[in-house]
Amino acid sequence: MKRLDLIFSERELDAILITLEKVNVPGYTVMKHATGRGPERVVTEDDEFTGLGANAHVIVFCEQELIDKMRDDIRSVLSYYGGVAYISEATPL
Amino acid sequence: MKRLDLIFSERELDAILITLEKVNVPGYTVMKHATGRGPERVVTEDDEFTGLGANAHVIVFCEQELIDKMRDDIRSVLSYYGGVAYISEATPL
Amino acid sequence: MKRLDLIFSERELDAILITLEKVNVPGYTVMKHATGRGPERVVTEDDEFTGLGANAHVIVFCEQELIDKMRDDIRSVLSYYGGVAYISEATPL
Amino acid sequence: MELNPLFSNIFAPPVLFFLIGVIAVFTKSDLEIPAPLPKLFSLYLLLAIGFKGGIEIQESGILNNQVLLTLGAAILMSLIIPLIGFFVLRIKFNVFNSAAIAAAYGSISAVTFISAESFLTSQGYQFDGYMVGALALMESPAIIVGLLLVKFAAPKDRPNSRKLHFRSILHESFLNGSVFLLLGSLVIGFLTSSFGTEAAIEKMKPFTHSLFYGAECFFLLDMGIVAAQRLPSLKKAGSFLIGFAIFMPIFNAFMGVLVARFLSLDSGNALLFVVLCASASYLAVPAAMRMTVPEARSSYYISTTLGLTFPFNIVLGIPLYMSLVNKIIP
Amino acid sequence: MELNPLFSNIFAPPVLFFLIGVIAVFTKSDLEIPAPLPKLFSLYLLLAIGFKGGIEIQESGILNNQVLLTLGAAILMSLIIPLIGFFVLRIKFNVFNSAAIAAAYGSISAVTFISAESFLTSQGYQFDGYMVGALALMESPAIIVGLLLVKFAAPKDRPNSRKLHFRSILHESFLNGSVFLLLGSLVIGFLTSSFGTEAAIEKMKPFTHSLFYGAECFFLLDMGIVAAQRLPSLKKAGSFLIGFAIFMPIFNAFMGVLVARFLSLDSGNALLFVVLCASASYLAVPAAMRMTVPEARSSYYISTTLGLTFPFNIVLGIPLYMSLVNKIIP
Amino acid sequence: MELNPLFSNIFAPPVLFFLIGVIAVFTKSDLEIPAPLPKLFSLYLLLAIGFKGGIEIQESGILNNQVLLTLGAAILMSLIIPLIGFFVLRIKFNVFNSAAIAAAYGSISAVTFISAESFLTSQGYQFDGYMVGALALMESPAIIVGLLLVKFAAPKDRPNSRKLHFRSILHESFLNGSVFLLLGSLVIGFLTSSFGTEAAIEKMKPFTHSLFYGAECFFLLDMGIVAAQRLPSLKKAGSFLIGFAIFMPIFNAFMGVLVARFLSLDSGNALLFVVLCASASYLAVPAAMRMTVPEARSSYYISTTLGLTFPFNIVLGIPLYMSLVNKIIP
Ligand SMILES: Nc1ncnc2c1ncn2[C@@H]1O[C@H](COP(=O)(O)O)[C@@H](O)[C@H]1O
Ligand SMILES: Nc1ncnc2c1ncn2[C@@H]1O[C@H](COP(=O)(O)O)[C@@H](O)[C@H]1O
Ligand SMILES: Nc1ncnc2c1ncn2[C@@H]1O[C@H](COP(=O)(O)O)[C@@H](O)[C@H]1O
Ligand code: NA
Ligand code: NA
Ligand code: NA
Repeated sequence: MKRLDLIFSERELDAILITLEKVNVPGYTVMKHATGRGPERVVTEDDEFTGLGANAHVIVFCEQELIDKMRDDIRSVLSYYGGVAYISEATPL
Repeated sequence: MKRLDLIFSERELDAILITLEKVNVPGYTVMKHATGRGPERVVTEDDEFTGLGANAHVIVFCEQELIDKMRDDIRSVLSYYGGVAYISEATPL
Repeated sequence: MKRLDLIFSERELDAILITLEKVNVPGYTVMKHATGRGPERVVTEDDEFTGLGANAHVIVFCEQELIDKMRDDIRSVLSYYGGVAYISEATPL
Repeated sequence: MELNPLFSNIFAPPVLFFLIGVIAVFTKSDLEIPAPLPKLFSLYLLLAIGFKGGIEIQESGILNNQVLLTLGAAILMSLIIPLIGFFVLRIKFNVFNSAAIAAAYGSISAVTFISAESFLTSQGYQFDGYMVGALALMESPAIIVGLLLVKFAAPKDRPNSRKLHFRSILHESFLNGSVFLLLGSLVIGFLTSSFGTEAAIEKMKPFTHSLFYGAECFFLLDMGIVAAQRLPSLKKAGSFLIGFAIFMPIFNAFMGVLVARFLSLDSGNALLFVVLCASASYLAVPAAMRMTVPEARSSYYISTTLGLTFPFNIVLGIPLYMSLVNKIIP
Repeated sequence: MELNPLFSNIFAPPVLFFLIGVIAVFTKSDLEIPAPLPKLFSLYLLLAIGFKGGIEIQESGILNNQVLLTLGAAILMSLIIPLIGFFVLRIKFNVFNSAAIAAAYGSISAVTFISAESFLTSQGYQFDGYMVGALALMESPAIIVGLLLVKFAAPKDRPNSRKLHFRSILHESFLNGSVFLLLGSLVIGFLTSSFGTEAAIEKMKPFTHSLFYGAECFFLLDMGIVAAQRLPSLKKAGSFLIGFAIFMPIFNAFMGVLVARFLSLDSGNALLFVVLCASASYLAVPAAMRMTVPEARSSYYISTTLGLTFPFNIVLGIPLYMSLVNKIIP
Repeated sequence: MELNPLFSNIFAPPVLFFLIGVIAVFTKSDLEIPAPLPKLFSLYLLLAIGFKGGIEIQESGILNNQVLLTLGAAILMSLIIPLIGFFVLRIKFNVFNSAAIAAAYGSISAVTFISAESFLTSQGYQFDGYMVGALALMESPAIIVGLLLVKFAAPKDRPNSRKLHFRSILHESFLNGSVFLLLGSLVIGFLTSSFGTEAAIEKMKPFTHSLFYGAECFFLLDMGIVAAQRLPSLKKAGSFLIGFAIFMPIFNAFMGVLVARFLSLDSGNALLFVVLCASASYLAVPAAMRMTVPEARSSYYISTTLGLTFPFNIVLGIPLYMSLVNKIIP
């Protein structure tokens, strides 16, 4: 099994979840209110005040095959709006 | 060293922590307010309003041996109440 | 690529971020309000009341080389104030 | 301007705020009241309603036959309603879901009660403080009935760890946070009024009394958002449950009004009694059920009570029940 | 003690709380108002200002020529200001950034408006409730102009998914949470005042009226913290933008005062009109722009409006505009 | 009904709410006030108490010998108490823990002070606004003493980075968020009262004055929960610390009452002075100590001050100190 970590702006959460549902992932977990900095050195803060929104960290445990299916969709969202996606190995307990 | 990721409903947090303490894990980290969806397609929201509670994401860095000791206890909680548990490799810095 | 997970008290967040910036990491993600317990069996709670502060969980995706550069700085902070740091493998999507 | 009660209820600020909350969701506005702000208002309302009720109970003197009878009848209703609901629901649902949904309808919704009080005030009716006692007493028994139904009617192969002990049933029923806060504040109001100084009560009033109506509006704005978000999952739940969420409250209201007549309550108290019967819990009961009966689908009992029964009662139910009361109570 | 308006503005509690928020950041105090508490106050202020405005509009009777003309002029200003701003900003910035910043200055800041109201009250000026209508009407048009500027002036190679549809432009403009809450509360105030009971309005007052000033102070404390935190990134943005953040409001105020004179507004309403022109949005517009024009750098439009224009208006601008009004309005 | 002070203190709403918070934890109710709602109330109380105090100081005229002497004595007490505490604690604890705990007892608890004010009001005693000045002045010196004790008494092998510089000692003492907000609000109250309009103060009152008592109750409910949660870790800390948490406040109260007599304070002010001496900080000091003396175990200083000294003072201490004052002050 793989573990896919996606980190991107909360505003794109719906778009990403739709992408995940399209390939029928077995499940996902979302953690909001993440903050951070990306390669363009823009610091995203949890600035609810202005409504700009913080980052979301989405974790998906699934098969490689599903990841291959959604790769293009996810990349297209992240390349336009920013964010990162990394895959690692994971074994069910 | 291993990294154990547990994601399950906040309501079962005490039960899981007791399980962890029973085998004397060196430590653990808990992140609450996680939301998500599982294989039964029920979306867990951070719906504090109704008091149903969101998910908790627990991370444990420990030896494989400890994981083996607590496997059954954790599985029995997760299989009844839902939730996922995955193991991956991790090296101390 | 590597994934570096740092977990430590929120109060040391600025010090850690300065360390990360010093070696010019490509980015990082911070999740606050994490709670947990370490090897000294002190439970850190999200006790905003007393202003003691919870833990922060920082994730950095970067090259091994950068991790080597910041190892000493991070270790010196964590060994004095507590906290853990683990490295694992990660592949960009 | 003189309006008929239904119309005038819709133009009351709390109902209007509820409606713009609903509209915000339907028009996909990104208006949201982030957690835990709704919790602040729900804690506040429970504290204030309990404290005020405690004072009024003390002032009116509780040892009165009609009061005791009314409180007894309230408890009785919260035991009977879930039983009836359970048998209706078993037509379509398994034991777990039936018990959990039924328990919610036996218990009460404090915000519906508050709205009924506001409605009565705006219509010029009197009502008594001890009805808050009825509110407090009706929260727990329905939970107990629900859990007992599971205990005795559920298939015998539940995992062992899940055996319900009476101890834990009582714990869930009486020590749920919102039940506890309401009861605790009631006791505090009573004690302050009995042994405290008049000045202390006066100093509480700006917080517990003056602010109440505005806070109610703010909270109902959020309730509108939450209720409307629940509607889609109610549609998925099917028409049987949708029908149940409308007709069960009306049926319960009907029973309630007959009991109220039998108790010779006057119109104001009768409406409150009816509303307690007709309303369903979306706080204490769901929390208790999710904990002790995880086999029940939480979306069923949440979306019926919160997505349909609550809005129905707030907007249409209360004036409807009022006209029922006016018909049946002489 | 009699003070000149500038001085007396600085010693008003809201401004003082704003300033200690700023000082907290500059002295590196760890004073902070954690999320979502500021949101509670910002929601509250929008709700209260809308509700109060709705009542006053209803009471004063809206169908009056001067009122309609003023509201029309307000909308016009919120269309013209972003156009002017856009051409100024294009000197240094690309289409995306120029449009986003310009839109912010066309729109308004409710808290600046509130501060101006407090200032007028403390100085003994009268003003009318319908100016809240102008406030509400000026939020959206500037967003529309900003998005249209992007639509027509932007390079043609934006990714397809990003094509702006009129539907989504309208959605962003009118259904933004804070616009929606302000408009909704305005309508509720109007309806309550028209069809509701007098008692209902009275019961709202402790929440919407009495508490208002204190809540404003609390919120401005947070605004001081947030504004001061923005200053460093404004320095990075360069002196052109810093100049823009000061001179654009003054220029807009000047246009505003001429229009106000043309409309024969009296001094109080004129100041509010001027403040609407001179203030810039840090809520509705940034949220809309970040969503629909992600190419614009959010730090540009946030740090100018929040880090400089807002403090300038609150502390110096309002008394300055008042003296302008007193000079130009007979 | 006339009650003796102890009894009547227990039936005051703030104390009752504190007690139901405690009971909620002991009965394992899931009542909780989620973060950051307690912070809202703690910020509010500091702001309101500072603002009110600032007004009263300005109104009473500060340049008065007794006032200056009292403030000086307050500062002195907050320097002496931690020194005494330190030597007592060194019997059992290392330098780091001793200094951190001692600092907490030299500093003050604003909520205990507020409770004492409520107690005085309910008992019909007078007290003066300048005592809030004493409250504000006693927060920081104890932190300084604590850090100096660590600086000079600690083993010489602390990591270099941890060398305490006077600059950072002063920063921790005076710019801690809660100290800053209290002082800032005090200054604002003073300035508003000096240079602002009467109307501004009147408009603040519903927020800072009317709401105060209710907010105090709400906050004490949470304090009850938090305090009770701390008790188990106090048990672990051992009987020496438990004894210290009870007897140190009583000893400090005794010193305080003698000083108050020497200063010829009247009963109301004397009680407040005594309560400042007897109370211990669970906000500013712990935050400063955790940052600068991480070697000290935070559970020690948190659980003693919050888990035992605070409840003791709130429930029993205040009426006890009152009778002490009545005995010793003529
Ligand atoms: N190398 C990285 N490691 C961890 N998080 C990252 C990294 N790069 C970007 N992020 C996260 O992704 C978010 C969006 O980045 P950006 O693409 O710059 O908009 C940042 O705010 C970070 O939270
Ligand atoms: N495949 C998955 N990947 C990531 N998180 C998951 C996955 N499956 C379940 N979860 C998380 O586990 C929670 C409980 O799942 P469930 O077993 O359906 O109750 C969900 O709400 C998710 O947060
Ligand atoms: N073995 C572990 N696994 C996961 N998290 C840990 C572990 N050890 C420590 N932590 C986290 O690091 C924090 C600081 O630990 P400490 O070094 O004891 O102060 C704890 O509160 C935990 O959140
Ligand atoms: Na019911
Ligand atoms: Na403007
Ligand atoms: Na003290």
